[in-house]
Amino acid sequence: MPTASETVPQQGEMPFAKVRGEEITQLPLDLYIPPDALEVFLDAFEGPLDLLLYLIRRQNLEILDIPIAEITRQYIEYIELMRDMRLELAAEYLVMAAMLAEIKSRMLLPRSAESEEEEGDPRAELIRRLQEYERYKQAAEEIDTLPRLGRDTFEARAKAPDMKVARTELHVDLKDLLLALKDVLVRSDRFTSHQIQREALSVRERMSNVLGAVNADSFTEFTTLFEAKEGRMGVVVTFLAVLELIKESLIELIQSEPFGPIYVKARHDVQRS
Amino acid sequence: MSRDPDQLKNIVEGALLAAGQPLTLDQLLGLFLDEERPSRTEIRAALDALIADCESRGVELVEVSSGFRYQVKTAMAPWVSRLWEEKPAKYSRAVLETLALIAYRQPVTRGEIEEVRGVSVSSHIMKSLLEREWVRVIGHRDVPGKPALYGTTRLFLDYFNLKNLSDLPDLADIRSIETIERELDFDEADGDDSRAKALAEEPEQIQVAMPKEATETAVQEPQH
Amino acid sequence: MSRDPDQLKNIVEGALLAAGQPLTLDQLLGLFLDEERPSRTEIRAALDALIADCESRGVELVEVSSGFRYQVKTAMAPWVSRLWEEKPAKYSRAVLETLALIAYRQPVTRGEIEEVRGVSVSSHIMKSLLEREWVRVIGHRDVPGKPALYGTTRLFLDYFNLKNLSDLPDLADIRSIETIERELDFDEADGDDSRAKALAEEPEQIQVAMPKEATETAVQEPQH
Repeated sequence: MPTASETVPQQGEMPFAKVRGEEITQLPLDLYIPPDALEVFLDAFEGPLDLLLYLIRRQNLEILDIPIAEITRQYIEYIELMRDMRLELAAEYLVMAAMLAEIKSRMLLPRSAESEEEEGDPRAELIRRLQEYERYKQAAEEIDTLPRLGRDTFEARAKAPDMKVARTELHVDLKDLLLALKDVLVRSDRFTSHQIQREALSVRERMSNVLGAVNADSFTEFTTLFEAKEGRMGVVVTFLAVLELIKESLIELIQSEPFGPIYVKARHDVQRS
Repeated sequence: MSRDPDQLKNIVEGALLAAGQPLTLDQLLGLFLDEERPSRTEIRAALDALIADCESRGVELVEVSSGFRYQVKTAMAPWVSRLWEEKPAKYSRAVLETLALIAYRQPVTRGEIEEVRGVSVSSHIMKSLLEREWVRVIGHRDVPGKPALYGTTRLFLDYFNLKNLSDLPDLADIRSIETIERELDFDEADGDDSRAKALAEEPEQIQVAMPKEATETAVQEPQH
Repeated sequence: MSRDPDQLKNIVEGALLAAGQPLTLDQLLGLFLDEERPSRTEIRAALDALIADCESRGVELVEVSSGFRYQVKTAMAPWVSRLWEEKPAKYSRAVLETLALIAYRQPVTRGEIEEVRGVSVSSHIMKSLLEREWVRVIGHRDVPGKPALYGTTRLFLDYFNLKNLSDLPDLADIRSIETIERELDFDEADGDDSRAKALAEEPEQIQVAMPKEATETAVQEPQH
């Protein structure tokens, strides 16, 4: 439980209302309430049950013991007063007034012992509702006093250490990759027009490699793209790759003099990642 | 796996403070790889040791609904709350009463809340409770109109420092006419004034408080 | 004002842990009302005591440029970092399709991938493939806009246990995926990794695309 006793104002009595900044610590003994306070007064109640509870409690009465005639008189006087002030009164207040009047009249009517047994105390339902309301009203007050985050207690945190958050890398199956490709193929006929053949795939790989080996700023000697130990097939594949790259305008060949060395240069600055 | 108990304690402390939100026992276990994973008993022991370590400190390690968390002790609140210019949100009685009814009577419909409170519950109130994620719709009553049934969330419990609903303050008993007569000549004056204090702390929230006599009688209430 | 030094320590500890960011000495002094405000020396002493308290704990109190803050000790990082580990999920179809197209049609621009897929390729997809280092920019096509040309990397080949791109199944075979499933033994119950291994170990089963010599030469390649 929070014990914020420091913050409790040092005063004899709590103000029950503030009217134009002035604290009012005592309710007038009669029912008269300064007109300015009425609206505030009404706002202070959470409905007719709350107002009734207030009327009962301020007279030190027990709910089970309510003098229905007196409470009804007081309640209706408040309601009348508010209506005179033309305050917007929730319909529930009027319904309660009617209910009280009805209970009062039933209490006044002489009843046979029989019917009393049958119907019980005409106040019973009202008492039940008042008690029921009061327990939740109290519960609400108690919830309000529970140590609350951001008011009475605060989450404690420290800076996390510098760390590489291990990215759990997603697993991909080659099968999934192929299935995905198949989907594309099914969707697209574009592959049929220039279907990539087995050799072409290898040429494509070599194209990537050649492109990775040259750049736009300097010349790479054509012959360095080939490696004799790759054998004839390797040389052919590289050569096809170079031709394909030229065709796709990705590289250009430069020969400054007849029979001079041939240089390869990327058409556009090649970025390496 | 044998492990320095201090290391385990330190890992748990570091994780709870770095997380900045409650962590469950399972989440704490999840910090360890299979081969180094301590048992639940070991983690529990580390938590207990950490709780004991807080005794004379400014923070405490508590278990709330969604797990364990470090929090600043309420005794420090008057100073620590000055870190923020904004005053913590205050909730109107209408909000608190509606929340209390949902907390204690869940699952409950809006109609049932209105019945007890004797006034209609504004949509605004329900909306703000739902937005705060203190309350959620947990179903619909199978009656015409299929009204939504409301219940509270873990966040609600976390926010109010509760581990579960049974930690809520006890509801006052409904007393029958017979019991009251026995009680009437029983304890008059010794109420706890904490409620009166709570009221006094928040005068602007409650614009009108009870006059003194009324407060005192109300104070006699819940005995817990 | 005379004050319990423990209380001062606790207030400072609570404030630093609640703030979630470094606090300066002045900010700490600002927590106190004039009449109760400790001296700078007292605050400093409280900080020093708190620093000493951390010696064997999982957190430490350090002074950084913007003030004092608690931070989890680096030694706890391996465990604490697991709080933030991403939950393994799956790559979307779009990512896989894009990757497959880059593998088979490299060097290829994003526009060309979009043309084949019939839908646009989000930057997010390209980013995740580039971050995974399965794909890299190997150049730019010399057309207006100079679009980047993408190709696969060595890491890509390694991940899928391929010696080179020609180990990828032939496109024609993909058209009838049933064949592939038979050939790759996809229906086997064993794990994903072993399947990838099986792929690599049994090249003749996957209908090696290239004639033998060519495959061999390709192996020596890419030196990037």
